[in-house]
Amino acid sequence: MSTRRINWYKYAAPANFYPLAGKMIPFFTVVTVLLFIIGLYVGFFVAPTDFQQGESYRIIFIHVPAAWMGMFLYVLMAVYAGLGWAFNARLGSMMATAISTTGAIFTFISLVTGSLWGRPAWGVYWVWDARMTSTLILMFLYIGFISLQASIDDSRRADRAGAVLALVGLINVPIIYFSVQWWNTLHQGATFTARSFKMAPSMLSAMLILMAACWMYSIAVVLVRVRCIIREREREAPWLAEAVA
Amino acid sequence: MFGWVSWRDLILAWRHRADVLATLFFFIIVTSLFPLGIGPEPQTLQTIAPGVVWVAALLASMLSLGRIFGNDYQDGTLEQLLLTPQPAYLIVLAKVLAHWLVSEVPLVIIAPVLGLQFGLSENTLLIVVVSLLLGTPVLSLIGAIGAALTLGLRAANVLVALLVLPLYIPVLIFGTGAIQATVNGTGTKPWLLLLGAILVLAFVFAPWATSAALKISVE
Amino acid sequence: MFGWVSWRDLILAWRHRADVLATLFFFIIVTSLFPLGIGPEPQTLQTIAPGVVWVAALLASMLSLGRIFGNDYQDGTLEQLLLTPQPAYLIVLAKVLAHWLVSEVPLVIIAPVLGLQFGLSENTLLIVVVSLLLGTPVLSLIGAIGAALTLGLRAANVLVALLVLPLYIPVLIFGTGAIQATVNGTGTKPWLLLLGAILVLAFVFAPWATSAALKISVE
Amino acid sequence: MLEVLKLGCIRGDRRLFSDLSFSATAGELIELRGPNGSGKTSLLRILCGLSSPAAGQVRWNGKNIRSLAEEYFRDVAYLAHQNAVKDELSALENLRIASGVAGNPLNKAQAQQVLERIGLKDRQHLPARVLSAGQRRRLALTRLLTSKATLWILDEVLTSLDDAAVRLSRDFISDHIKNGGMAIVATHQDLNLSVERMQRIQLFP
Amino acid sequence: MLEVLKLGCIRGDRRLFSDLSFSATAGELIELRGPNGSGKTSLLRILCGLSSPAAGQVRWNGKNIRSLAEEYFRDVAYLAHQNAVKDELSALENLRIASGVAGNPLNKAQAQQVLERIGLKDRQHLPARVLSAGQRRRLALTRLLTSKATLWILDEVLTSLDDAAVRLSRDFISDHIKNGGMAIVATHQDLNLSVERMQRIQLFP
Ligand code: HEM
Ligand SMILES: Nc1ncnc2c1ncn2[C@@H]1O[C@H](COP(=O)(O)OP(=O)(O)OP(=O)(O)O)[C@@H](O)[C@H]1O
Ligand SMILES: Nc1ncnc2c1ncn2[C@@H]1O[C@H](COP(=O)(O)OP(=O)(O)OP(=O)(O)O)[C@@H](O)[C@H]1O
Ligand SMILES: [Mg+2]
Ligand SMILES: [Mg+2]
Repeated sequence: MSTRRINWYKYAAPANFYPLAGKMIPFFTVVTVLLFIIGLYVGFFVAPTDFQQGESYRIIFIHVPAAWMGMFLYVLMAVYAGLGWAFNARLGSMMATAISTTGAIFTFISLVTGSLWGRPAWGVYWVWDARMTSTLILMFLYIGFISLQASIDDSRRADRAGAVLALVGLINVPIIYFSVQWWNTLHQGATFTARSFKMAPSMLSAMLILMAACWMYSIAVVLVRVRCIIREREREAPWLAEAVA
Repeated sequence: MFGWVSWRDLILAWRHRADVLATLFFFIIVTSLFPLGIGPEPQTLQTIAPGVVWVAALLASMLSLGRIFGNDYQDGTLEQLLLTPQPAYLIVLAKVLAHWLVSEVPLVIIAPVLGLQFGLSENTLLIVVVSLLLGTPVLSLIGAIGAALTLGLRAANVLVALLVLPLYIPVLIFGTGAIQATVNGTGTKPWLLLLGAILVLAFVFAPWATSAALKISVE
Repeated sequence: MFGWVSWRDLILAWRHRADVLATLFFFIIVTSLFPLGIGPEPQTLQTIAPGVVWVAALLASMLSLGRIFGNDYQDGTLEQLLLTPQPAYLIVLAKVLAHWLVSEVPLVIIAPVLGLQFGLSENTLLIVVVSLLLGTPVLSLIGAIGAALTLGLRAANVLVALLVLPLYIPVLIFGTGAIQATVNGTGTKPWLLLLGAILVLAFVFAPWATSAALKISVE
Repeated sequence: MLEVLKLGCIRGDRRLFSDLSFSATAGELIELRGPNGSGKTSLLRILCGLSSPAAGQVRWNGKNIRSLAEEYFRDVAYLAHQNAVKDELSALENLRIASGVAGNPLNKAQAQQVLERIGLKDRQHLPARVLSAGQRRRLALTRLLTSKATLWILDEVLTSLDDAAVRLSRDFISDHIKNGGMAIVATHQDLNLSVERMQRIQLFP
Repeated sequence: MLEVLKLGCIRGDRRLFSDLSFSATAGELIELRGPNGSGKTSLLRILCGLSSPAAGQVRWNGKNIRSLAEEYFRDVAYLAHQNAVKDELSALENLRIASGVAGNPLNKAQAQQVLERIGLKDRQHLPARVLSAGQRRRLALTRLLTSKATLWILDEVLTSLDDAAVRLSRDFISDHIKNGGMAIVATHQDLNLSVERMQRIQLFP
């Protein structure tokens, strides 16, 4: 236990984390690529064609993992930001900043793929369905976080302000989610509801594999990004010159 | 000292009653723009009335957020306020209270008149007022967080919109939900209870987050 | 020197691209609030779409008005600009141009996507873009007058709304008129011609009024 | 008693000062000197708890000011580069409200007395917006006159003041110190105060 | 040549000055003194055409400045209480854009030279927001160094400046005057300029 603790503190320092991340990135990249290849293969060649939607349903293999990642990463981001703020751990805040972009991108992908899917499935690009609406709001929360950090130059202030916003957002995410749910059911407006369809096992496994691929991808990208941020912020630190050289 | 802070903000607002009226007129104008942009059909107007009134209230309250801390920040009085021997939580609460009294209460009072323009019944108008009474303090409380976070940033008023509007959404949904439930004759009470619950939550957490944000912005 | 002034404002905007994006997202968020307030029924949404898009554009452009002169006024650079050896008319025009490029053009570009969310047809979307292209410069030109008049007043952003929104109304009516005419299949052209006429008028008179207002505000 | 222990301050890529230690006791004046940008304002803001240092700590009567929080503020008065004067309030209102908020409410007569002392009596009902630069600075100074704080932290007090006002501020700073207060003053102009115990801290660019 | 004829200024219910006449020719310094609130700033703003007098007129080379409008501004540089520095631009950009807008564009090397002269070379890429009070004032001073104006109107130039910067500003004000310029300087601190022709105008409260 005590050794782990020491490790934890050790790697919470950017100087020690930087080389560690450098070592981890290749591993996660390789795993990501492998999982994507397998997942896409299963998804596009093994899984059967849907009897109602034809081939267009295969968007699900991108759409669903992206949607889930968008949500997970928000929570993760808030947790890191909160840790960074509470314990004055720069690395935590840097991780939060790094995650925010990745999370926003996934959310965006799920919005876009969802819309593109909507066209063949429902005949329109967009309906104000509860799940879609709350994803859209999640996107706004990400954008708020990113814009706020972007408009503050002092990185220390940006970190803390971002943390407050992310935490406030975190309390709000469930509230928003349920409110949108109730809004949609009570208005009785939506004529389209996501048709629940039973998945063939191969579909399910493709989706799970791609889900894992997205996780690995996120880790790899976040590590790369965090290294960039460390380089940017600690450019004066002597250890960095050694590490880069 | 709590009293002094609220009192101070109220005097400042009174000195600038034109601004306060301006928020009110903004509310009125925005709600009136819709019939112009959408067309005069009574049926459509009645359907969109709750949404329009609430969205206009959201926007009006958001526009006035800059006033909670902005001027005090620029002329250095905010620093001085934070240096007074009292918890920042109370200072924030006092200022939010003043903001609510000055910028939101007038909206609540005028809202029924606007509702009449959209052809809402008296019964519905009552619920419009009640829902606004419960919801607008939340707007001030949550808005203060955004206002504090964006202090001193350029184009803070746009940024604050970006931060705060998504957080306002539950209030919007429950507020309009209450009104629509009255129109449709389904139960209004659950919606109002939800609004009340959010109010309590916001009351407990928001000033705390705001004072954290203020300290960050002033540093 | 005309170039320098625009260039300066563009650099400032670029330094704060986050703010520019914020205006854009404000536009997106406000349009999204309406379905949340009104309900997800596609039929209703389609009816209110032109009104919502235009009102949101009005509000977004109005929110960013503060940026035209506000910061320059506060830090004293506006005085210095007026003390340069060139007509104030040109300075105003240069700053309005920069404002339009930075705050309005992005709205025009994103508007079709929002139209899609409201279920508008492709043909209609084209008219949405054209009407916005003709109307938004007017918003900047007229808005500048309001921005100049309210310089240095507290809560200027609310006051400016009050001054400027009524002046925006013709643009709103013609802009939404053009879109609705397309939806209904009646003639779009007269509406667009009207918008064009307003644009010419605004181009000639607004910068002049603005520079007069600036001199008053700075005194 | 104020103790500053191994304080360090970093702004961006610049180390303004490090390992700065000193202490001040009742009746002591600390004059802070240094060229433009050497970190005087930054130091003062750390001392009054508005920003946090990169290293070291500030102690007040033996306790870290971070943990004292509001309690510390009871004992501190800070005069910044900015005047913290509300443009739309009159001089009188500015004074009364500022002291009310700070916990020392004044009645009208008391407030007028203070304004008279600082030379703003005939301006008392004008909105602060129309006051001249020096009059605004004088108004900011009234916050010191009415505060009960022991520790005064003053950043460039004499800015915009005319000779009469300069003399006046010298007088009441030395009065404060003679009455057992402490003051930390950052300045470019010579203060020429006649106090018994005085330290000079020099910052370097 | 600047002529001021029977100028009067009223602010609210207060007559700040009246029947004020003086004139300045090439190579002349005018020092404007007066206690806080005596109307120095008000006078300077009238002189540079930003506000209009209650009575009298200001003439530049024989013509009323009201009728000259922009032409007059070519010959005037005004340094106010406020620095007119854009917080979000770097020092370098502030300088280059300010002089570009004023009609004297500088290339990067020239601008850097100016910044070096004023002692901001190593701060040139920082956003002006993070500069200290004195550094911001120095940045404002660069506008004078790069302007081609004959008439300098300076309000409280030395505010926030440290000794080195004070000496520097003295030098370049006297240089300007020796080269046939004029300057009108409102100040509370003594300028001690060594110029041949100098008038002192005293305003009374
Ligand atoms: C948190 C966000 C989201 C999650 C977790 C999610 C998840 C899913 C899942 C599991 C399915 C397939 C199973 C089912 O039909 O129930 C699905 C289908 C679909 N989703 Fe999403 N989604 C999300 C957001 C979106 C968004 C933002 C859009 C549109 C922009 C969208 C558009 C669609 C469409 C068109 C389908 C196909 C429905 C059908 O088969 O009829 N989804 N989504
Ligand atoms: N982000 C940053 N990067 C680099 N330097 C910075 C940054 N922020 C502030 N600085 C520098 O830190 C210093 C802050 O100085 P401070 O305001 O404390 O000076 P001061 O001694 O009060 O000066 P003055 O006499 O001019 O008021 C300045 O030199 C400024 O340029
Ligand atoms: N509306 C008004 N009513 C009465 N007096 C006014 C009004 N507006 C301005 N004043 C007075 O006019 C004077 C303006 O002075 P000005 O700013 O020109 O002074 P100054 O000589 O520059 O002083 P300082 O040395 O403090 O900068 C002040 O005394 C101010 O109180
Ligand atoms: Mg300083
Ligand atoms: Mg003055």
